[in-house]
Amino acid sequence: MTTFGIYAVGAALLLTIGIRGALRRKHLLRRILALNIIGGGAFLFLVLLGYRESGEAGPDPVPQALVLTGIVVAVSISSFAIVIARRLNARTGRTELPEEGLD
Amino acid sequence: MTLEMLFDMALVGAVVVAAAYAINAPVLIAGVFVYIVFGVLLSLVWVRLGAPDLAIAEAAIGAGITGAIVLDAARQMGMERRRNPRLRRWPGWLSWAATAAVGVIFAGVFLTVSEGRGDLPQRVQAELPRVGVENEVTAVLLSYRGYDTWFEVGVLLVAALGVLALRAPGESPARRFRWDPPAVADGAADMLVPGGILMAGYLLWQGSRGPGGAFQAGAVLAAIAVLLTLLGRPPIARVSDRARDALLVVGFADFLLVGLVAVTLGGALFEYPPAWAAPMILVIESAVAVSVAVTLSLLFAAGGAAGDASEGGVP
Amino acid sequence: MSQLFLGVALLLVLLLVGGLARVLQGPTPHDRLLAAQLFGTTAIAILLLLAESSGAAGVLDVALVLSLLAMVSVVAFISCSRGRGAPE
Amino acid sequence: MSPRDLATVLLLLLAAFFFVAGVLGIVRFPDTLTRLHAVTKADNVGLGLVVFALLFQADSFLAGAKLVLIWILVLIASATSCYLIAGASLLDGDEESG
Repeated sequence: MTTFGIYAVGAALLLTIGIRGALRRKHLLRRILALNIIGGGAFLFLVLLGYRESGEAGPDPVPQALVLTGIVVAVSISSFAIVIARRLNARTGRTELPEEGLD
Repeated sequence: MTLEMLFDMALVGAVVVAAAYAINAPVLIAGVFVYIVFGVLLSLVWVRLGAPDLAIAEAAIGAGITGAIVLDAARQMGMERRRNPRLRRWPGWLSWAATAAVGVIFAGVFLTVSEGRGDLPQRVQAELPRVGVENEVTAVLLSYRGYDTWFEVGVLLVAALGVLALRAPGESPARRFRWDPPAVADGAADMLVPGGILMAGYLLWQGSRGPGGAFQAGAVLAAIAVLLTLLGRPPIARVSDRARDALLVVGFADFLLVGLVAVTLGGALFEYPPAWAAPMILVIESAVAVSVAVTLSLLFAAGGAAGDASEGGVP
Repeated sequence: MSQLFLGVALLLVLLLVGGLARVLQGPTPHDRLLAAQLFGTTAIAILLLLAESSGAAGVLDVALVLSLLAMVSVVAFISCSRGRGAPE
Repeated sequence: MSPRDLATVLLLLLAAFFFVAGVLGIVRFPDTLTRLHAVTKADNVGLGLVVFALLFQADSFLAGAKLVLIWILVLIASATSCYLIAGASLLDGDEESG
């Protein structure tokens, strides 16, 4: 297994764990954490695409730049989501979304 | 099997275990702590993959901003709660089968993609002299893909406006953390704050040559502001609302302005003339760093929920 | 020499995974917090070793940022659980 | 092996010992305050030894100064955090053994 393979499997696992968590957990904070873990998996794979095992040219800077903007956007959007969840909690005492019609 | 590979496997294993714990820990606050550790581990991964720019940003955001935001939210939303309910739309075996299928598909697809073989790195290298910076990531961010980064600064602005719009009536950051921090904490902060400001300046200046840049500098500044907010002296409360709004917008506006200057000098938007590129990029980066710092610290400082102050002291 | 650095770094990663048990067990939030604090220091040590073994630029800066901000999460937890809701 | 390398190896092994002790302590010790004690050993001594070990390999004054600075910052942060955690833990009276 190559270095690329090790991290690629890691990215796949992060995406899977995150998707499962986001779909199965009810607590909103956990769901937001799960979304961030999905983001981490996606970022990992993107950076990996620019990784060069060897060679004179260093790692590809383009995916790195994209992921850098991604990290900053992810933190701002997830803190916005957390504020919404906290307002819901303060208004209704809920920590979960209501689920009418789903059961 | 080399030692490098063993290390990479252990690191990936640690990241995956941390991710699984963060979501599935029985007690919410345990999951939140493990999530903070997850961020730190991810920055180790960026170091291993040759992306120190990302590692610095992840470290500053993960250790300084995300941690404070999620801990504050967990306090409000039941940090000691043990029940960790899950949706039970599907029977257990079916959901596990679906999970395994998703995992296999992702792993299969990722593994068929071989390492990038494009010539992008060479092309980035070839154009560097015309951009005026030596750090390739900074060049991509501010020059080659100026639109992306400009809009990203716009996304930050939108998030900040959203948080401000959702603010509880009468809530001010100055009122959120009212306690008597021990003198030790204040003293340590007095030593760390100048260090942080220095570090941000260094990262901003360094960004044209090595790892660093506007986002890293802004994130470090924001983390320092978060620390001060936690200790009951939020920097954001020291400026008027109008000044705060101006600081929020300055990155977005300045980016566009410099881009338009490039147009008047005969290029396309964000196509800086080579002779002027280096100072123009530094001007953009300085303004963006300020806006990132104010936005990220505001996301924490103004992120409290309505009625927080009346909730009583029992967590 | 660089193999030794990497070996010690590997040991530290494994220790970190083992220590996660304390974050999960608690029993009090302070125990969990303490473990998280230890992981911050461990990560800084790993970064120093990686910086030396790879010689890549900027790795020390990552460690510098982490050490500057090592206190923030702890202060956040303590002030969130203790500093709130003081009567007006 | 030059004397400098030898010093690095010995100091690193000692550092590894302190980190192992710290983690063992945090997993095995019975209550918050004893665990705190274990953590501070790993924090301050373990990282300090790593820094000293690497100082023997530092190739420029700047890199060495950065290493020492990192250690000093961790000392400040660790002392403060442990003080805060100990204080909060005593105030909460959470002495239930784990």
